[in-house]
Amino acid sequence: MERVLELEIPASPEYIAIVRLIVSSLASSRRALADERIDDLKLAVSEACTNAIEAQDTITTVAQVTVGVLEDDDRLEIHIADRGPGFDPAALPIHPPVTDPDRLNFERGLGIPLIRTLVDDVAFESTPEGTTVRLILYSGPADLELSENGTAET
Amino acid sequence: MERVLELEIPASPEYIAIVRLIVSSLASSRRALADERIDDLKLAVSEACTNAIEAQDTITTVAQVTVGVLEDDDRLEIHIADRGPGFDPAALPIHPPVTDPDRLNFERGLGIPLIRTLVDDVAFESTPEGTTVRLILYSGPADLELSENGTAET
Amino acid sequence: MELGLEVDESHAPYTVLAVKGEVDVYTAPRLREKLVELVSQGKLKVIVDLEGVDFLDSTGLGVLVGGLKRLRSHDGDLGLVCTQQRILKVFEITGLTKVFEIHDSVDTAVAG
Amino acid sequence: MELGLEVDESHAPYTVLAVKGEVDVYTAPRLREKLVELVSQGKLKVIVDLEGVDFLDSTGLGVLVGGLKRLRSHDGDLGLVCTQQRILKVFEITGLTKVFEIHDSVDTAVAG
Ligand SMILES: Nc1ncnc2c1ncn2[C@@H]1O[C@H](COP(=O)(O)OP(=O)(O)O)[C@@H](O)[C@H]1O
Ligand SMILES: Nc1ncnc2c1ncn2[C@@H]1O[C@H](COP(=O)(O)OP(=O)(O)O)[C@@H](O)[C@H]1O
Repeated sequence: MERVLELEIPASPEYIAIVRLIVSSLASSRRALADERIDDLKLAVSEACTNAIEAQDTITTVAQVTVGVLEDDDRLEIHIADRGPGFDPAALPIHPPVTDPDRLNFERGLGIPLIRTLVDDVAFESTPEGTTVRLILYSGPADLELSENGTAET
Repeated sequence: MERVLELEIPASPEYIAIVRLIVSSLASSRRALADERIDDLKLAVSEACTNAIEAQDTITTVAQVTVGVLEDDDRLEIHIADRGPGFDPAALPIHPPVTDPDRLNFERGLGIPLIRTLVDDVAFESTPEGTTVRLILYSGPADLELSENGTAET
Repeated sequence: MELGLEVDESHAPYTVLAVKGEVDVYTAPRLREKLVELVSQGKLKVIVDLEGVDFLDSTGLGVLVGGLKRLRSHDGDLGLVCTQQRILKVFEITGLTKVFEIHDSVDTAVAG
Repeated sequence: MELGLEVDESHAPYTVLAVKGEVDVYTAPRLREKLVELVSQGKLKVIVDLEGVDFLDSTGLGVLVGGLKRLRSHDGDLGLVCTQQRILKVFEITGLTKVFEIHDSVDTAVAG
């Protein structure tokens, strides 16, 4: 996989908007992706950056959050890395079903379920030294685009 | 000075558009700059990136071009760094005046004169191991904006 | 990046809050504060108009869920106006379409 | 990022080339090729319409200077249409307003 771009931002919420802008304009110029999938990627990236920044908030050393964009013939990957305390993605609490009145007590915990739905694949590498989330979208380069509306996928 | 963002791109012309987009959206969201000055900055950044990428082209090792955005109360700095062979900015050829018919023989060499006009200050640090161009714009943070149209400057 | 928050009282007994821009972890606190303020002013029938929202993430959803909970605990309610597919999608994936009443327009929201 | 290049022959003897998008070191080669192609087709009175250009840097300027030189060496000419301040500014700073004829519209360009 070829590294297309690497970006370092301060671990502060105000920078997430620019990460969304960068990832979505890069994805739309380089990959054969429908607008709808670009929106999905934007949201997934935003969720992962929010988590990375919040994780970094829990430690005292100042560190940056790193966003890498990588590509291959058949895929686009966005890697979001933080130096936070890490977590176990398999051990997240399960929410009550939405029809349960208790559901309203959960204002949080929607990020990772959203990420899982929005991208084709997601991988978490988490240690007490930090977490890297890899968001994967399968799609060909923009040049291979087969249909008018950019929905060509491999 | 605080480093707001650091970006690494492959030394290839297709990435310059995204650098323009990033720098201009960051500058307009964080600094009290008029639209016209954002356009000037965009052009200066584009010229400096073009030179960095062309310089890198002359060497055989694959290297990235790094773009750093730094800020302070009174200024915004964009640093564009390459690992090319370096040059002496004081020894650039002087063009014939535009009214000279020979002027048409010069399709190039407009970049650095443009950069010098467009930003408040520019500094070149060039060695045989690489060049860093520092583009400097004096302006306050966006919060200090004094006038409606964003033209407040320090 | 500014979050637009405009309160429109012309549909009494409803208060319409029109949100404009991107709702994420950076801007969502302003939306939360505005909802808390409306409740504290006794405005308990709130319609949040999302038609001007370009982006909404889970932090934004969380604030809306929190607002609904707060209003219900005061015997009020919070309805939404949203027709944009990309915003609706976020409610659908998370199942929150079953929690919120989502209307096509402010007019139908205040008529209901 | 695509550079739009549309040739309009409806203003004979002028050929109008409308450029759309961003002209930089990545896209300028396509503009250069198009200008070379027009000359090789014997189209020697060329008007380049820059009204749809969002961005133009020194590489783009260089291609236009090269086109003007090539056309003049064939007894042709290259005029520009540009009213956008941010694009005009680049010609002004570099003194190229003295080298190119810059018109307000395609109509005035083909009338001159
Ligand atoms: N990068 C990360 N580093 C450490 N913990 C994380 C990270 N990402 C997620 N988590 C943990 O997983 C939990 C669930 O995340 P998420 O589903 O995005 O919901 P939320 O962020 O709203 O709590 C978080 O509260 C946090 O404890
Ligand atoms: N980053 C750099 N590394 C090495 N040489 C450079 C660099 N920037 C500029 N130069 C040299 O300065 C010359 C003039 O640059 P410029 O004014 O931008 O015009 P142009 O790039 O069109 O030649 C270039 O041709 C190149 O030789």
